[in-house]
Amino acid sequence: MSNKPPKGGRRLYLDGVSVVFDGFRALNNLSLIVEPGELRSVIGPNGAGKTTMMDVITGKTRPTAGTINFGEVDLTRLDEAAIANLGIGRKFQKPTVFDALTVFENMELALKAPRGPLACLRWALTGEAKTRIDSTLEETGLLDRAQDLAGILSHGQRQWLEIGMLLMQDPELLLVDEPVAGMTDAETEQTASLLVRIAGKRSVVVVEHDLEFVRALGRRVTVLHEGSVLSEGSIDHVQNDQRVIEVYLGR
Amino acid sequence: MNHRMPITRRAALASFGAAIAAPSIRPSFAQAAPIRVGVLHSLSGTMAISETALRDTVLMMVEAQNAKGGILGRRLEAVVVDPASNWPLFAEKARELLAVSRVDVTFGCWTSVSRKSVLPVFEELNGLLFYPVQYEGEEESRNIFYTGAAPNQQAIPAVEYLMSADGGSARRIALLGTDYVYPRTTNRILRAFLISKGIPESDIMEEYTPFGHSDWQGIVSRVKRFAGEGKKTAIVSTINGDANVPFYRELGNQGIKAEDIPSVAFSVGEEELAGIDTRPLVGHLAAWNYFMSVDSPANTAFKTMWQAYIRNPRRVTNDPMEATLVGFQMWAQAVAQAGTTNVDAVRTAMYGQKVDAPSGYTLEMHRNHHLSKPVMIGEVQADGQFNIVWRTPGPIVAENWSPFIPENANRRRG
Amino acid sequence: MKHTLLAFLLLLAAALPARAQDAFVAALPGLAGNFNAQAEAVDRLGALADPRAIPVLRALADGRLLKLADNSLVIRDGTATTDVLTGAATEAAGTEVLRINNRVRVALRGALGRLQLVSPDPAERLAAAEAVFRSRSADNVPLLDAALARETVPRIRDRMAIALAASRLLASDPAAKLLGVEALGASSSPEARSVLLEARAANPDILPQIEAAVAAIDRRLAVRRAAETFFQGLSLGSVLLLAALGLAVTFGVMGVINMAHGEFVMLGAYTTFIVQEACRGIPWLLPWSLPLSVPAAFLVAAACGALMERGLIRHLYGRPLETLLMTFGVGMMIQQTVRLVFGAQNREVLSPPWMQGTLMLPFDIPVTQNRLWILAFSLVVLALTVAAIRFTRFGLEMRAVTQKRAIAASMGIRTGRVDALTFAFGSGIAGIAGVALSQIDNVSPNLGTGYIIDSFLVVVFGGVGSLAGTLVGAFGLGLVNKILEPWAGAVLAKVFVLIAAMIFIQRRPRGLFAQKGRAAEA
Amino acid sequence: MSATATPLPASRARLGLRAGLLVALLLLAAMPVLNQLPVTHPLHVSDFLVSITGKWICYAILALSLDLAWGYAGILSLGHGAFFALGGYAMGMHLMRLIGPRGVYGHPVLPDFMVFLGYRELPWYWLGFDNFAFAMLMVVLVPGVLALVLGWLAFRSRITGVYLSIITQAMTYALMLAFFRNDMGFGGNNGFTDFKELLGQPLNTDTARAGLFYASLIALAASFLLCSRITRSKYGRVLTAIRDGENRVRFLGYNTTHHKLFAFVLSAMLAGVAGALYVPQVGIINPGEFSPANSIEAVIWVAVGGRGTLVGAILGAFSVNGLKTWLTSAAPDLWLFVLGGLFVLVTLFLPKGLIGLLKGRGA
Repeated sequence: MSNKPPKGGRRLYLDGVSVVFDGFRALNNLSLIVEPGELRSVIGPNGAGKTTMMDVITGKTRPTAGTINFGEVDLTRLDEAAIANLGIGRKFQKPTVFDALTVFENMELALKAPRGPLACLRWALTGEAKTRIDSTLEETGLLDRAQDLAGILSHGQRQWLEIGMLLMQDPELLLVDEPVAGMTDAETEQTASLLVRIAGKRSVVVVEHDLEFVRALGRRVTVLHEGSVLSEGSIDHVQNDQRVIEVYLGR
Repeated sequence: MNHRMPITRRAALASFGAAIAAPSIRPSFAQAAPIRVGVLHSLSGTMAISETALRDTVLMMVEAQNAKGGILGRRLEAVVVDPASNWPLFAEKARELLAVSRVDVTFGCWTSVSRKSVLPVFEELNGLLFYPVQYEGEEESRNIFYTGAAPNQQAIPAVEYLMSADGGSARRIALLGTDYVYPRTTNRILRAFLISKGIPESDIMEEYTPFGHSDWQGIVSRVKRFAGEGKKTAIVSTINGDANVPFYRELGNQGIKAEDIPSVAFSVGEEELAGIDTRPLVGHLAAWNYFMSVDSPANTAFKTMWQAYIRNPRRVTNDPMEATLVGFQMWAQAVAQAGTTNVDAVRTAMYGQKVDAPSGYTLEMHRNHHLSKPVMIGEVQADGQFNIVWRTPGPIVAENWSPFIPENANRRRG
Repeated sequence: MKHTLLAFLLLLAAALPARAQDAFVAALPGLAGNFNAQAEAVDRLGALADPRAIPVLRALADGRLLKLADNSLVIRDGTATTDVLTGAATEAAGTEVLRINNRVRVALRGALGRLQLVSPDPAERLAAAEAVFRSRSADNVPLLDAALARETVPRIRDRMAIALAASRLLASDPAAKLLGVEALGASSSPEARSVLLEARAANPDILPQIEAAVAAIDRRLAVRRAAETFFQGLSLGSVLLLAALGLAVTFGVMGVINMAHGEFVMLGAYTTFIVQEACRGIPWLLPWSLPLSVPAAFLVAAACGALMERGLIRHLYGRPLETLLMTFGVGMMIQQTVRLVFGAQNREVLSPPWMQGTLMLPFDIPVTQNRLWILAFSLVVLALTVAAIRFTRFGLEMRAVTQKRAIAASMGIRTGRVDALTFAFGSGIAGIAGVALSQIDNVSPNLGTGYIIDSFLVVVFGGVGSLAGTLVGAFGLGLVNKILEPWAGAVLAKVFVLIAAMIFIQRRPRGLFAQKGRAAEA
Repeated sequence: MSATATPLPASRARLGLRAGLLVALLLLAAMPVLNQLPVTHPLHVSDFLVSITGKWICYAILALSLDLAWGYAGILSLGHGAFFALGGYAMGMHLMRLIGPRGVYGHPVLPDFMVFLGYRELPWYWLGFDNFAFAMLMVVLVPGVLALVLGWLAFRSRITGVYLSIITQAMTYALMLAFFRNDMGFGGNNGFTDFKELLGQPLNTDTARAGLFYASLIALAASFLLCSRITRSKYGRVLTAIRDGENRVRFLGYNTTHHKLFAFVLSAMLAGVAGALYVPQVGIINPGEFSPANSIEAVIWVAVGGRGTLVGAILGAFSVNGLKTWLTSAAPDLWLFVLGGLFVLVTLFLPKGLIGLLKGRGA
């Protein structure tokens, strides 16, 4: 516990977290620390508990046991919306954008602003907000599609829209679940550089299958297996870990 | 399901015409516009079970009247609508009948609430409604003629009978009813009546159930327990239509025989019994102003005509049907007498109108818009008919404002 | 049997003095008089102990006693008529059936009871003991004493003893009265309690003993009352279970909201009616029409269900709310069709003899036969449903399709067929429920409407997709309803149950038997 | 509204619909005037048509409110009839109090049904209803509070979709049973009838009828504008987003419970207003209004018209009710087939309702 967080940033701290569904342990005494500004990759075979880990951090699933703190705040006591407002954003594995709304409206919805019903009712788009949305659209390459319904976007574009929405929330910690699934090589490269750019200002946790992509990110890697940490370190370190090779790489 | 009749409809109608009234004139129906008769009975929804038979009764009467040459040389034309057991729809349909179809008279309604719903419409548009069902009284609209019984023409004589030696000398009464105004008011009147006869409050049980109640186990066993307190007990039932079948089934299955705890019902007639195996119920009672088993020429004609019209020799008649028929005949006479269908003229002509009813009595329409009616007590028979065990010597005048409701003293007149 | 009876009657007749026989003849004309005269005549005949009175009184009770034009009385037996006095066959022309009322019926029961106390038929003796008990009179004491001395069947002895005790209470001898109070106090019948309470006014001198006896009965009755309430709750629960079971399949397993479910129940009830009418032509089959209706109702409702699934519902999979609206429309049409075909009136479905009346369980707990049968029936239907889902090929395919449709399809299961069969199966169960409901409710086009909301609530309350949940949910709601009913009234009890169920569902949205895990969240 | 006002593909059709709606509103507004023309005049509108149109306008408000909850927020309430009925009861209580000593029994305070059921004094929950402002407050407050409590419990527990529908249905069913009880002090099955006056105006006059008609029409227009303002704001987009992916909206940091609750309560209040305007026009309110079938019917109006579009809801209310009025007289034995068949056909072939059909043609 010697690492003090840098000013303003908060540390994600999971200790002894377990989740049990009907006797099946999805997470088993999982402990994990993500420092402010860190970019962390999480890998692991199917059923290792990667998505469940995301779920317990974002409040979708309540842990059966264990502590989850974000800075000083106990996340296990909050619901999804409160956790999101705390500055933890999440991108889902399957892109879930709102098909009945336009790309711009999707972004507007995600834009950091008061979230109450009355505030939304009174909401008027100011120049500043529009500039922010436009610049993020630019960054994600969706500017020319701003007025199209999200429902008619291609798969890759939907992934980008989702990442764009994540950025609009201006989160302190981003949880990104398989961001490059279904992307072309070029898109994958772009995504990697985007995530590297983001990290530093914010903490990022990337869950991914694609080892090449993880290697491209080039930061600390955590390997999950059967709901707990199997190995942790650089990509080379974990790739040479005998246990990791057995359960994951060796197959 | 229809059973073909050996008698044809036409023959039956002709015989009815001969039995009931004037000699038959060949209908010519000159150019005169037809007289329009509105029929405002639910053909769908919960009340269809009771009201469809009344629709058919009116249609039969219209057909019979036309076979006799109509009224004032004009043909009768029925306008049927379906208010679908929906009370605001009753009001809407009433307005439609009066304002759009411009009917000269309407026969309709079963429940009190449907009548209450259309009453302001009939008063506003000065229409004429014939209401054929027994009800709680406490009403007297100049636009409605009530041809069913008021409480004193049904409930009170029935309870008097239960308390008599012939009825089993009951000294403890369970008042069971469906929770709506007719049972509530009737039971309030009966309670006051019983107390005036020296029955203490503790010997009266009152219990209400929702419409269409089907689980009577608890209540019937409570009645059994109530009856087990050492005094002769009887049930007075104001249970509404649909709930009666499960109620009587439970009564039969729990072995409550009429000899032990007789029950008298005010809403159970031949139609309701048609859905029940009556063998375990022999001896239970109903109070009405007419039973199908009445032996009178008018009734024989009525039954023949009905079964021919409906093409089913087993179809039953009941009290509200008879009330509809009486109302129709009186209205026809009143129109003939007034020489017009104008509502005000017909209303005046209605007072004092007399009809030899199928009940075997001559009924008269009084100025209180209610009929004088005989009261009869019938015992359920194994064949689903009633055996009349008691009847008043003559028709009784309706007390639509019951003397047992003290507030009636303050009532505003007119 | 007939011979012994005849011999016994002759014996009894021979033992009587001639005077009594004249009294028999003298009492007869009263039977043709008004109700008052009838009751008196019946009483006199009952007191005579003349065996010839038995067939006459029975005929009067059954409406088979006729009066000829010349005022002589004849008994009708089938098509034959015999003269009461001479026993000769007569012409039935110009006859009038003698009608009776309740007062005469009460008299008849007493009279027949007295006459039959010594009958060779145990069933008759039991009925007689019951009748004599109900029409108690001090005159019955010697009669009962004699009968009791001869009686060997314990059950009849018990009833006779209570009847004797009740009659003793009316005797003038104080010692006999106390004996009666004691005997009645030892019983646990509500009728005995009623007799004791009635005797209070006439016997102020032995009031404490009477009160003590009543209290003793009350203690035993309290237990019985609780058992009765419990049974009533179970019975209501069984009705809910039957109504909800089909829904537990179509809604619980398939996720289809079928608002026409109640109409399938109603179709089952009408099928029962049709089967019964078809059986009318074959008298020996009539008592079996109800069991025959079960498969018929299943097939009819299942066929309608399959038709509806293939024709309409399958186009709306994945759109449960649209399905809800569409099936509501279908329900309206089914209801109106039935109304036009069968008429709006109730149809009469008879109860077979084995479903009528009350059965006494041990400890004198009365349960009505029809409800007991329905309770048992509901459990059998549940067991069969579980078995069909667990142990048959169809059940296996059904579970496979509902859990992972694509994989099931890739394994060669024809998912469309399985969907249709599953829906037909659930609808068929609704039809079976209709057979049972025809025994306790109206067979009318509106039959189903009353059950639909309760059924959905039971399924959701119990936990969607869990038949065990449906079972517990149905019986739980039934019991709570019946426990609340005595103090809240029937309406409020139901309102409370609805509110409680709503609150419960809000606390545990997945119901009592929740399916847990990630699969349930999908 | 905003720079991003969405130019949808079918916007020309939408514009056409708006224009059509305006024309329809003007035509409706002209009805009571045309009613004053002599009966023989070709443009005369009958009393019956005016009164029945007034009723349909109230239904249209109910349909709008339901569409806000269902079409936009995805809350399929099968108990909206309950809010409608509660608003109606609040108005009914006011009208009953206004009868005063003109009742049959001449009691200065108690309504007739209380007199003959033997009430000695007014139950506490009837106090204040003689005051128009208080009664109008209750018209929106009672449905609003019920929606708040029910919605809070349900949305907090994340009860959605079919489960929510069943719970709302159970709610209206429970209320129906409760209001049927005479001991509740709401007149039991008979409910309230025989109203005399409102705001000093006798109810059975042409003036009162026209007044109520215009009040309903204004309420409809106001509701439409309100709903349209809501659905076109960012809040409206949040609702749409919740309808299509409530979980996702939560991860964006929106407390969806609050958002849904806001819409549900507002919707219930609108339904209450509709009920309050309905009662004096039909002259009766009784527990039958709580019957689950009524609520389902209202949902069907919206489905037939086209859920998720405000014009569709209004169109549905008018067309289904018009059809029903016509058929219950023209084909009393068969109207259930036609209506039931219509529901089946619409759900199968017109998932976007009549409005989808019109838009499809316009595009």
